[in-house]
Amino acid sequence: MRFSNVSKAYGGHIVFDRFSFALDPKTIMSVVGPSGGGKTTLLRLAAGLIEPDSGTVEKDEGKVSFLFQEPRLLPHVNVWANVEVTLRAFYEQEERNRIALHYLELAEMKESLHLYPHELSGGMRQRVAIARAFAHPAELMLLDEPFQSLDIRLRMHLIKAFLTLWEEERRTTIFVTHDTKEAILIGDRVLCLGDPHEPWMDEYINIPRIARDVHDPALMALEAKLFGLLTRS
Amino acid sequence: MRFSNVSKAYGGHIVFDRFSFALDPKTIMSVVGPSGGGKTTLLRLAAGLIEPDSGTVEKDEGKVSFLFQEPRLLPHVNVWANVEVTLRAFYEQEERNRIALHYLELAEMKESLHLYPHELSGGMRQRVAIARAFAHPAELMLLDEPFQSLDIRLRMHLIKAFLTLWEEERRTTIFVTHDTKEAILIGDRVLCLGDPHEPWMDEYINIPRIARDVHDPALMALEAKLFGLLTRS
Amino acid sequence: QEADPGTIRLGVMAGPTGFSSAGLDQPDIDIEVFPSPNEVIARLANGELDMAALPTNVAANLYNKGVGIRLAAVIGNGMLSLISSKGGMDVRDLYGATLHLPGAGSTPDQMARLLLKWADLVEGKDIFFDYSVAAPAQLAQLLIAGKVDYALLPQPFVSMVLDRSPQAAQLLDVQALYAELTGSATYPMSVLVVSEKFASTYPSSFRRVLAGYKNSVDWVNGNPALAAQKIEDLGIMAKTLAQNAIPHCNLVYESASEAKDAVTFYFEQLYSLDPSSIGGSVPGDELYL
Amino acid sequence: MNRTKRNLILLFSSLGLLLLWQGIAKSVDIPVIMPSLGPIFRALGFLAGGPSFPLNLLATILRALRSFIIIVISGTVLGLIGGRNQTVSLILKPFVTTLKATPVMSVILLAFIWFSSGSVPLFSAFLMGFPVMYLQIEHGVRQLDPNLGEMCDLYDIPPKAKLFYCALPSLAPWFVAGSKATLSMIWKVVIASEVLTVPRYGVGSRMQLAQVQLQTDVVLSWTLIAIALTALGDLFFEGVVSLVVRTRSTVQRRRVDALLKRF
Amino acid sequence: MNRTKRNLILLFSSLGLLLLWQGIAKSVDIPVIMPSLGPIFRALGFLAGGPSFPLNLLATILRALRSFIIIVISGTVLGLIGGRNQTVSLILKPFVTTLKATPVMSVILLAFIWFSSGSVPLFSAFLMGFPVMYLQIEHGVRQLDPNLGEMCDLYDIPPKAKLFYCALPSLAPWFVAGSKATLSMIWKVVIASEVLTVPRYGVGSRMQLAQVQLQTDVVLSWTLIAIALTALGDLFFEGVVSLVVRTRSTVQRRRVDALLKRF
Ligand SMILES: Nc1ncnc2c1ncn2[C@@H]1O[C@H](COP(=O)(O)OP(=O)(O)OP(=O)(O)O)[C@@H](O)[C@H]1O
Ligand SMILES: Nc1ncnc2c1ncn2[C@@H]1O[C@H](COP(=O)(O)OP(=O)(O)OP(=O)(O)O)[C@@H](O)[C@H]1O
Ligand SMILES: [Mg+2]
Ligand SMILES: [Mg+2]
Repeated sequence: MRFSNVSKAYGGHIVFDRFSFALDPKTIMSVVGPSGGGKTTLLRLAAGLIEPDSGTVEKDEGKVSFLFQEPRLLPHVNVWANVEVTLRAFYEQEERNRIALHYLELAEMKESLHLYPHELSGGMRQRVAIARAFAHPAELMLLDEPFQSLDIRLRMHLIKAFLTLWEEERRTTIFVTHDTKEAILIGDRVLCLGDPHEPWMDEYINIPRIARDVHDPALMALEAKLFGLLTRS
Repeated sequence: MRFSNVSKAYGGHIVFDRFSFALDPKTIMSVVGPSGGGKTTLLRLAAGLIEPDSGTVEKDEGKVSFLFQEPRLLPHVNVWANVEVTLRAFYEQEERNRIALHYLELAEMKESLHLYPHELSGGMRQRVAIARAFAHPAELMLLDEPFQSLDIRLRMHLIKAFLTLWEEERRTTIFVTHDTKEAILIGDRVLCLGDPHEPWMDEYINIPRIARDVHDPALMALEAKLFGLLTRS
Repeated sequence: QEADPGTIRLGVMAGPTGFSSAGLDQPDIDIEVFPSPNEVIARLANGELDMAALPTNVAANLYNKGVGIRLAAVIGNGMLSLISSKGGMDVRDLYGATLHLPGAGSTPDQMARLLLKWADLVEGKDIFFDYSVAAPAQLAQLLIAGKVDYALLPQPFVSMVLDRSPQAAQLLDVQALYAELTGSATYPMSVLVVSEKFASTYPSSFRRVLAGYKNSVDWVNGNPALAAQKIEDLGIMAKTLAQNAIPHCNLVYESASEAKDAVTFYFEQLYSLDPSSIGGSVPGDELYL
Repeated sequence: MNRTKRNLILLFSSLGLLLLWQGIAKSVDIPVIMPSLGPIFRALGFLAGGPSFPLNLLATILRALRSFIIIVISGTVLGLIGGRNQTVSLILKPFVTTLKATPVMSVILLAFIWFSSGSVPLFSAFLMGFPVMYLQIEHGVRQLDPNLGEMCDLYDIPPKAKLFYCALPSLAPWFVAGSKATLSMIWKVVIASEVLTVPRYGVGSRMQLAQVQLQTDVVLSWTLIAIALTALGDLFFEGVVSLVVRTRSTVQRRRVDALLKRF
Repeated sequence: MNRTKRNLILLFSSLGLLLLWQGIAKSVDIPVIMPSLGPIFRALGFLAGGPSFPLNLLATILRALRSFIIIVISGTVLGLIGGRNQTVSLILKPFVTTLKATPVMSVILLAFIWFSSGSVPLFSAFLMGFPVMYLQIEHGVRQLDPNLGEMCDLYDIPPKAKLFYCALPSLAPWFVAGSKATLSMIWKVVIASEVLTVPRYGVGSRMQLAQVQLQTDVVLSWTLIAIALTALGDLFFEGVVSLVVRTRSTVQRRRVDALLKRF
């Protein structure tokens, strides 16, 4: 996954201007940045949902799973089918049922399998979207603020589950968040968008994920730096 | 604003069961709780958008402003008109323009007044919704996770702006959030939902808002308690 | 002394039924042309027309339904022909064939049924009727194109088909057959009716109109070219068509009393076929003026 | 609103309509043109008892159903394609515009040449109904939420599943609106063409004869039957829609239950 | 897809349609019924040069427009009410069902009594078109996003603003689909009724006359004119829609600009 001199503008508004970066396979890149800074646009470019105005987006990974910023559930089918239907192309029924159920259980939605999206709370919808994104056998995972509108417990639970899953089967991941702690605890690398031409910050974190601790001075420094970048006006 | 023995169930799922509380006028109540715990339902009951199955919801406050969990913008009009139109019933054109512009500026949306909702990023949509909710001359403000999907700077900026505004003109407010710090820094009282019959926690914070500090031991204890409640399974 | 009736409104249908009114030259008669009998009927029932030229059976039907009209004169006799689109055919070839008729319940349809009855044949077994092309013009078109083998058509479409298609031929002259089978010289196809109220309130104006109408028929028959121009001007039919057809249309003027026997006989035949076609009963003497 | 109240309102407004008719009929007072309710219902009873009544009714129903099915299938399929693919939509445009504009009168002859005479009602119903259905579906497809489509494509949801889980449910309101409008039109066009072409059996054929014989009461009682057919068609359609919705939710629920039992 | 390409595709598919006609006409080879393109276009040129051509055209256009306007207004207003209020919808139901079902033929007589013959096309167009428009709008209203409605009510958005900023834009696709279907039907019904009732001026009247005189080429060139009218109606409609959308966005943009300049 590599962006080379990618430019993208909407109307007169330039979001990216000859922007480049290369993503190391099978790593997680956290992306933070101001609202309207182009995080979603970056994911959409990576997924191939939009074309850059100029420059190229190269991608070695095949299938993509995308956790959109809004849940984007199918309104006319229940929670269960919302996840199961995305697995049809890949697994036999038996396998499919097992996988879908597994991820929905992980997202603590097992009690609500029969509910329709409009019967869910905001957080529950987000959880279904998470289960769907995690269940998909993708080589590239694009996650746009996956843990928003979840309560603390679920958030911690899902982050742990995500990391466990990820260690089991490593997939190239871009993880967009507004939470600097999350960005630092999860990413192998943290990219802070803000300038159309180059990131405000782009740092690798070389501490193994399990050994990371918010009180580690290196990480605290990094967080402080990020915080500083994101709070300057 | 007072809930007396309010019960509400969806299908077989009981959200509230003879639930009561009274809201002190011109104060802010923070509401936290697990996802699917009934926070949005509580706001909808308070707004009169749904009726309780039994029990009563009494309300002395007149006009209500509701920041929904999703932005709910009018898709066919631009940012500017999305806010301006909600003021038509209350102000003359001149006044209306001034107020709408003021709040949109506050939400840092002045550059994007002419954009349509589908041209906005997730956070920008949320900011328009915030401007709309704040601009509305309501006596009761119901805010459902107002600061979600905003970056840190905006979040801090908007919280400060909100509190300043609020001090200028106090309005009864229910403030739903997943962030325990936010809940404690903003609320005069923190309610933690979780049990249909009674809240898990319901504490008043008697420290003046300006004097609050996250490092204050009382507040730290409160946050730890909340954190404990919200992270137990 | 009779009051002035004002404008006398005469309704005619587009087509040969209206031909004979072309020579009416009295300034206080307002001729209105309607495309179908329905509109004429509605206006008659409504009292918006004083007189109208109508198919004979429609007059009986209206009378039996309680619309206050009287039969003033017969203005057109039979003018139907059975045509085949290919030459060298014989009446016997009709056996087992499909005969196209312009409109169920129309005079051609009734005549075809009468002939069938007299010949002891059964529709649906010995011969098949097809009404799917209701407009006589379209039927004529199909005959010319050879897409339809047999049809029973009124003038001026008969002459039109015979003129335009070299193969087409007349198989049967319905009038001649009718005369042969019944002994009655011909059958009245169109009549002039008058609203009862008009006839009784303005008897002298009414007589004047009738006299004018008689002259008009003579004039039309005698001057087809001039009449055709007038017919086109009135919007009854195009000049070229009308001019050729006038000689074949059997336009006549027979007062009610002269025609009464032939008309009653015709009604009796229709009654025997289907009482509803003339409104349930053969009208008595009161119909005739 | 509960069922009883709904039915009561319906009953009263139907009665109101009948009373309105009766009032106008009494004041016009020309039975050949506008008979009052008495004769109409008498005629209705009489013709409903006649031997060929079921045959006439059935013939019209079959014609309407056949053209309805043809229109719904062709309109939906082409609408789906045309809505997604602008080139196809542009290619179809002259045909649809022509269909929309060609007066039935001027194609009856062509219909006669190409088809048997009994097919003219079918053909004209197609000409009138197809554009309605097609445009409806094409429009509906254009209104589909592109976000959901994006999601389906990204997650490789197979075309069949995409159709049944995403596209069709979103198109359902357009499909239902189109089908109802089409069906309502078809009844009318079929009967009108029967009046014009008088096939051996058919409600319109009977109407035509009654009209020529000035039996307005008979014409109107056939009209009442046509109205009843339309109302039944509507009811049936609403029934099918609510059945489909309920079945779908039951099936989904059952599958979830079965699954929870096993795992 | 750019404009030129669109127009090219349209041109080619229209040409294809003409070629199809020519092919069939040549193979059928019966000019009385299916003349080839040559005579049709000759007749077209001839009649377009005739003195009463504009009168006939205008008469038909006015009839179509009048009934279109009546239908669009009444269908939209009643549809808006019926979609929101189930009681009203139920009360209207028998009337709409009756309209939907009543064969035009059996009301033409009534129309003759109540209206002058020039109004019969108007009346029948209303009967055919109204249910389409009404059902469309009623359906559209039922599909409105209840979340947005809730928002509008809660924020006390005045009814007028709610209509123009929320309801109408969401209803627009339904309105457009309904109007297009209605307009397409109106052309046909108006011309068909003109053929039946032959008012003094009108495309249908001229068709009827040409048909009686077996001038099939003239009939078909009038048909071509009818098709052109329909196509123009469509174009006009699409133009209006895109104009409204563009105007709305320009107006909104201007107001923002003016505002930014002042504050
Ligand atoms: N319309 C509805 N139909 C059925 N069930 C509903 C409906 N609305 C809410 N519920 C159920 O009510 C419960 C509470 O929902 P609510 O939206 O109040 O949760 P919440 O506390 O706001 O959660 P979150 O933090 O995820 O937004 C959930 O279990 C949800 O499934
Ligand atoms: N379809 C579009 N049309 C016009 N402008 C757009 C469109 N999509 C995005 N933009 C603009 O591009 C910019 C970047 O948007 P993007 O959604 O990438 O931001 P983001 O970083 O995801 O923000 P957030 O954190 O608020 O979601 C914004 O200024 C937005 O207005
Ligand atoms: Mg975003
Ligand atoms: Mg909620």
